[in-house]
Amino acid sequence: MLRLAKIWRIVRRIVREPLGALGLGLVVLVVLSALFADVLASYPPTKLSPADRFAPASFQHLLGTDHIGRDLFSRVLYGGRIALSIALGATGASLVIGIMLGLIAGYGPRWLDNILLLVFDALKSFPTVILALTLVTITGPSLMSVVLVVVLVSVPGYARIIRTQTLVLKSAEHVMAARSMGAGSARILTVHILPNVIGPILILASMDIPVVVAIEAGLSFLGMGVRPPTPSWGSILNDGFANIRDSYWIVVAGGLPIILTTLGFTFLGETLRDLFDPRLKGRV
Amino acid sequence: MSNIASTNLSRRTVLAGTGALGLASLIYPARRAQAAGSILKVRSYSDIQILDPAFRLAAPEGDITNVIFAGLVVATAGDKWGWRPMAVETIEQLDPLTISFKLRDGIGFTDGFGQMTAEDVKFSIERIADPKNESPYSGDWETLKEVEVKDKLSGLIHLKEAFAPLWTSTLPTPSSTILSKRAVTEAGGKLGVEPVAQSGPYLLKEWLPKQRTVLVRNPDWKYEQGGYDEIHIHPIEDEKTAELGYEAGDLDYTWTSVSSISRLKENPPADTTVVEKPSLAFVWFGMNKAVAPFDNPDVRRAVQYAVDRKAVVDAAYFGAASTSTGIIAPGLIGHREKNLYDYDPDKAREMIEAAGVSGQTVVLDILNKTERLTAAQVIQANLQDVGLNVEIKQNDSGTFWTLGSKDNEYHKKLQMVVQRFSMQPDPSWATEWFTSSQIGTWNWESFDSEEFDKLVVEGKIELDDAKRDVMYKKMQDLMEESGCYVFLTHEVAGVMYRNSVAAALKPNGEPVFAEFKPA
Amino acid sequence: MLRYALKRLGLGIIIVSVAMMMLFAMVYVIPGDPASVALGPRATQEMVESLRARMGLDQPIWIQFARFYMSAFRGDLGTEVLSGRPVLTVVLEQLPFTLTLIAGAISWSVLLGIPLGCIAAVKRGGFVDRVIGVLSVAVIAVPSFVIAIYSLLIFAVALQWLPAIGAGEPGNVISQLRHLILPSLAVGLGWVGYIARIVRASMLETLEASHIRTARAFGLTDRRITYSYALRIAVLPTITLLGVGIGHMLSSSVFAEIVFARPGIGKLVYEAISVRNYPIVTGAVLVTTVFFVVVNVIADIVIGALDPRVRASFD
Amino acid sequence: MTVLDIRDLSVDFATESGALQALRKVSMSVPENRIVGVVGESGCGKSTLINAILGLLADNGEVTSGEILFEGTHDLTTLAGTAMRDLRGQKIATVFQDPMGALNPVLSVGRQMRDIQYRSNLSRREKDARSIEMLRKVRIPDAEQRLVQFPHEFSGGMKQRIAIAMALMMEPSLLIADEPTTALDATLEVTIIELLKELQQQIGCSVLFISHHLGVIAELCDEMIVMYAGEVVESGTTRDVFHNARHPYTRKLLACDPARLTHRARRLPTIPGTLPDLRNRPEGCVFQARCELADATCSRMPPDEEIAPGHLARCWHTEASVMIGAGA
Amino acid sequence: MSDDALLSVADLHVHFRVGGLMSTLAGQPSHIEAVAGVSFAIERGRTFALVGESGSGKTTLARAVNGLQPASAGSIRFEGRELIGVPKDEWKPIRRRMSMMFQDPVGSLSPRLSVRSLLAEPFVIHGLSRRDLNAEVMRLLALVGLPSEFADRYPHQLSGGQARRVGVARAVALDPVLIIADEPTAGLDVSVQGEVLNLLNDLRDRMGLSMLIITHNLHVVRQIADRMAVMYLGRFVEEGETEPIFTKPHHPYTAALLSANPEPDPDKVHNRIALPAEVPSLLDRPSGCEFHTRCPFARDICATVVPPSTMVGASRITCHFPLNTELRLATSESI
Repeated sequence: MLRLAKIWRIVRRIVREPLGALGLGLVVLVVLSALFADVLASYPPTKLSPADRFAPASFQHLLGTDHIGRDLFSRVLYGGRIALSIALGATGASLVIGIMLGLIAGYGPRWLDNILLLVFDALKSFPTVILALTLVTITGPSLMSVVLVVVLVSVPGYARIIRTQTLVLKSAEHVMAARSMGAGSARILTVHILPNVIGPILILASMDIPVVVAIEAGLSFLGMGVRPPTPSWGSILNDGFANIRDSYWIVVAGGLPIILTTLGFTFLGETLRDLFDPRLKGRV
Repeated sequence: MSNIASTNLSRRTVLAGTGALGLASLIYPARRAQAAGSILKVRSYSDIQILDPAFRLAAPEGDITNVIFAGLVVATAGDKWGWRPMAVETIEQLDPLTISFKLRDGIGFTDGFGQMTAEDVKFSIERIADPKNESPYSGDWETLKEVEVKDKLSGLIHLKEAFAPLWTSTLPTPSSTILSKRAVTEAGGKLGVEPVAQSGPYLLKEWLPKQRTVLVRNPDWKYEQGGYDEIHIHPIEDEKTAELGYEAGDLDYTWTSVSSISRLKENPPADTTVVEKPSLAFVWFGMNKAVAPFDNPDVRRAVQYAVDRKAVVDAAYFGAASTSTGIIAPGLIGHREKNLYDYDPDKAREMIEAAGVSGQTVVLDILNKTERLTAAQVIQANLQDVGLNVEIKQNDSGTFWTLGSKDNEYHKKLQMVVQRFSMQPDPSWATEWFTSSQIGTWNWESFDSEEFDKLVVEGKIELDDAKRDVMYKKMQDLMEESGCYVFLTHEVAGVMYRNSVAAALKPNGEPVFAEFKPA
Repeated sequence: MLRYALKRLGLGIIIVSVAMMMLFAMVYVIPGDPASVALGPRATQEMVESLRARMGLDQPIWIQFARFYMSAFRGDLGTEVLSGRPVLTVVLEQLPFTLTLIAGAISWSVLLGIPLGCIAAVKRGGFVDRVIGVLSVAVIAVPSFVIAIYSLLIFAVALQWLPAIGAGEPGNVISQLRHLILPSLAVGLGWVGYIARIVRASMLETLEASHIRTARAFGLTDRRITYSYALRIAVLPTITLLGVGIGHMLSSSVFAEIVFARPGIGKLVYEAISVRNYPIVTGAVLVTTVFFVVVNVIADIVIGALDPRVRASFD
Repeated sequence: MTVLDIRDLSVDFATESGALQALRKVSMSVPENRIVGVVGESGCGKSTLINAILGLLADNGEVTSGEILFEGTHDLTTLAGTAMRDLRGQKIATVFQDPMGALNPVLSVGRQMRDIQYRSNLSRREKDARSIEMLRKVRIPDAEQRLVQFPHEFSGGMKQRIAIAMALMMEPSLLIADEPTTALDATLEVTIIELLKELQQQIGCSVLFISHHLGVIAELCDEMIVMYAGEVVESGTTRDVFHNARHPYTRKLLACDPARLTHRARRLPTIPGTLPDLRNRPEGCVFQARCELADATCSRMPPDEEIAPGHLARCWHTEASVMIGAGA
Repeated sequence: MSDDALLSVADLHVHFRVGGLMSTLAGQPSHIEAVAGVSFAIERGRTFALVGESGSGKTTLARAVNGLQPASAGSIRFEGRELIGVPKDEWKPIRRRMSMMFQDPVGSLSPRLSVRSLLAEPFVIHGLSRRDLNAEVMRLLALVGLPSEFADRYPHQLSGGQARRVGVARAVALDPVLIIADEPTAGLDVSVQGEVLNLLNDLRDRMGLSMLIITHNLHVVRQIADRMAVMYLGRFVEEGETEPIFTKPHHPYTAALLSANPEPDPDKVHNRIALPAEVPSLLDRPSGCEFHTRCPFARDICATVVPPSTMVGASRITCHFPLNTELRLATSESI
């Protein structure tokens, strides 16, 4: 009960900011439409109907159809599920791994810190796409591969931020105080460090969700995204690019949800950041 | 994708990956008349890596070597497959095992390598044929005995056995290109990316990797003149990019993606001719009889009934291509009139049910190309309809072409595949990959038929067209009878060029640079 | 300073080594055999074996890596087996195109991003600030390949203002610049947003610093305080961001190079991976990681030059 | 003449939970050539007072009443931006508490000292000469060489001297020193205080010196005001206030200072209770909640009782208050 | 050191590593000695104060005693047990007997924990959670004079003085015998300082605690400490009973510190010992007497010869020419 009241208070604070309200609205819209895709969609997302291909937007097909006559509106709705599950799954996994590695690097012995930093830097020095291509070539295109790519790409960033903050907190007085009382490393990390570093990173992660959607779209564009006929926004875009000359609406159908989701999460993340952690303003 | 193989290698070209990006992309020169007066700007689907005809990697290289080096004969443009003499004044088959030739007197090599002689012919052809040289094209001359030099300009080509594809897919390809013996020897037996001793109507003037290759008219070439002073060849892998580049006016000529043809025809860019060419390529949907559940002939047959080939081809090629009856395209010896098994979902459903595989999930491997994906998705829907779940696995070209290789553990798991091979205009090119000895190499369906194997050997040495026709039809019957194959299409090739260009195309749409002219 | 640079470079060499080790490990497990891919269907087993030997693929992976690394130190990245051209030459041929692309992208982002960020910070909370804020987020949000596609469609195909494909006439600077505009915009537009936002944020932060209050208390003009005192500090994070951003731009350039059929490292690697042309992949990735590391060292040094505090901590 | 004369100044801040009255009817003056100390504990409104004088109140701050007369003519509360800016640095100079953050870290000290002379017509070289002269005055060794150095290359004490040099460079008529020694060690603190005193005499300016350190005020200042919860509770000459404090808060504050205890005490004196909530000021005396003399009268606003000429205490019980803290 | 001393520290050294391989190769020292040979003892029930300016090593010394900072040499005996070399996992019971308070009253409380959790933490850490934690929390709040509703507040909702009380409550939660308090009054207004010092004095009397106080505030020392030591560059320059040191400082540095304290009396005539120059860097310690660069009384010998540690009166000092030994009057004597 208390929690609900707290969440409601936070929501009210977010909604007070115009951009926050817009962001929250968009996110809610995307999440709901993904959740209720089966209710809202009038066609199965993978149903082929070559006879209806390249139909422009109409009442039958709100966003038109693609090159094999699939209803784009339905695909966009179901694509939301894919995008959100990749975004949440991959971001969640990256967070867990990144936080763990960051805590280890920041609090653990120096040599381990050095090794981890080296690995992070090495990973970071690969251009993302090349890392992604190499990985997807190894694992074959699939939802898991996309998640793996995202994890590899984002873990170093999270881990580094957590590490830096852990290093700072390691010598903070409240941590010293806990140590002086005899608290072990596990307690210090979980009780005294983690709660103080996790807020900013969660906000940053919410702002990374659109990046994940973009990575998925980019891999699909290179034919290395999720497996067909899975309706992902990236693969809709890819189909759209192939037919952009005469059927612009396919690219619009694929691009619009990406842009809206990105804007939604970014605005929401920013509002949260400004409300709860103004210190973070310095980073994008 | 297609690739038309301008050489034997066509398949390998596809394999090589660049090819995988698409037939659509061969070099299709086009010129934009007003733009540069006498400059033709064309697109090729891959950049050059090596300009030695004996080691060329992909069709775009063959298209270039065909104009900067003189071959004995060269393929001509037109709606029928044909050839004309290039380096030779005369060439004729004296008997099944002997061909005589006489070179034109006056073909010179650049860079001071003198005049082309019969000695150079002997050197060039034997170089390709000799297995020691590891030319991937040695098969083009697989029955060569030797080349006999009679005098400075004439000689005889002696074969060990009759070789039916000689006049269709060996001589009119870069495999008959004549290089300077001295130049090649001095270069260490192999030419690199900078050609020496060029001898054709055009010379390679400049190569900027991944940017363009510039050909200029060879002032010393005395015979059939090219239509342009310069030809600029831009390597553009992605066919959609090439189409957009064409529309933006950066190209005069390009091969289009198959999926665009019908829409481009309906609504062509300004001042443009869009043509559709029948392709030699063949696309099929295969099942590996070595792997369950396709080890059961009834399941294979059921799938043959289950696939709505018309719908598959229609969806994948946007109505531009029609279904095929086999692997040998119309117009060639051995083309079949009709299929043995076709769409009958009710029968299929019964057989699947009877075989007890209903509800199983099978994996369909494809190359990550739009058309293949669409085809696979329709097949997926078709099979779903009769009770089989299909998981589509897209592979990049590097992975795809090794899926069925016996070096790759995956070949033991490979269940279904949508495949596309391309070929030279001789039926022997289509069939040789399906022999039992090719299992674990290119025969991914594990199709094995002694009769088929025997016919493949006989078909190559039989010179009588009528007899060959019967043999090759039989071979395709055997394939379809096995249940391993669902023949889909021969595709079409789409080409567009400015109306200011008179494009010179082989029957399958491949360009003949030397014959392009301003309209 | 020099010592710091050397130290950073030393660390850079280690980072590059680790990165290359990872790459070798990854390449090793990629399915597909480059030799048989290269030779095609008619290759005999003997031909494949001999090519594998020539490519060094018959050796265990660590020997392959050690060999690669030893010769890389001598500046030899091996030869491309099929064409026989030195890998270094092939890579360096492509490098300038990617460099100009990235330079173009950086120009967009700096020339537009910094002024926009400044304006937003100065007009904090106002209408202009909001508009810049929303636009920044919007351009960050759109994937670069979508921008590439649309700009190609609009400016090259529909309007025909700018060329669609290639890198321009060799030797013709105007033509090359014209060919650079759209691809670099595609790569750089998102960064305009990033830079604008980070400049705004660090401007606001700097403007609250106590030395700015001191400057005000001494009666310095707002203009001088904003553009001379605050901006100098506020642009520092931009440099770090751009240093790290080079990696992202290299990624975006793959798309831009594909869509605009432009030569460049990104496309080179993309194609090389798909045909398992490992010497090119390893060579190009080596060159880009070295480039990335060097750029970041330079970024740090530039920051040092601009920020004496950092300079002091170098020693 | 009075350099600075503040009359009935009140400042409010708009906050999420209502208006916060940071200053209430503050009156004080800084006579020419005198050092006036402002003393008070955290939350007493010292910083707001300075910011109000400098016209640097945060955006949500607003002067709701009163005036700040500078040199008898300009009312700083109504002065336009540029006019205010012309006074700052020229006529009114400031030294802030934090020597680490007060200088721009990326500009050399010489550049910053030159920049603040931007109104002068001197050449660059002459400006630098002036800077060097000032650095010498604050006893920075090797002043010429140090001009090109950056703030981080100086120790905390030196930075504070540079800040003083910069503040006094334009020979202002008023120097505001906001806790300039708080961040420094005791041995440095005394040298800075002595330096300030010496320079003040040399230049002949007035100083408004803010500190929570009674000892420093006692040593340095001629006059002082005591602030509590945004009000001036007592003001007068330093001697009057220290020897004859009449506001209960002042007396308690003085008693609390352990420096006054020369022998070890059983119990140290304290001031029980907490500051009132400034969003919700009590009617009448701000100190009543913590004052043992408080009675019904205290719920009315106390007058500024004149104890002696120039010695004021805002209290109803200035007679009784002498008993407070006597025991300490 | 008497054997019944609760804590006795002998010749303690603490090193910090500075610079990397490169600077070591360049011949720069690779370590600084933050604490360089310090000895003292605290008897049961007594309070010892460490005084020094920033960088003198007093905080490092305190942390070394608590094992938060590894010592590099010397001996620390606590309740008869040698603490140097105690393995990490055996510190826990020791820390139950010896608690520590840190400088920043608010910052030393974990920001996301309520006062209740903060006060319960010592019990949880030491496996005493079977006790009635709520009762313990209430007991502690009462002990430090905070109302019980404070249990549900968070650190940022506390004033400095309140936060300091919570810190004190945590420190005494498990009935330690020694409290190490780093600047217990830093950041507090004078009126609040007294409250905290009174509280500490009370608790010491009621619980029989010993205390080690680290501070730069001499007035605090005088009010609370029985013995004191003055630190300069990581060493003691003067150590002894508090009151005599205040009345008759022997080391010039002590005298300078005492004289540097402005007193709240406008009529006071100041007779200061001014210290020229800046504090030297630990990386580059002066030769001879390390104070000679700033000592107004330095003579030639001071620059070359390290002064011995001698007893002058009840104080142990390190100076060639101690003050107040004969009839020389205190330079700055307060009253």
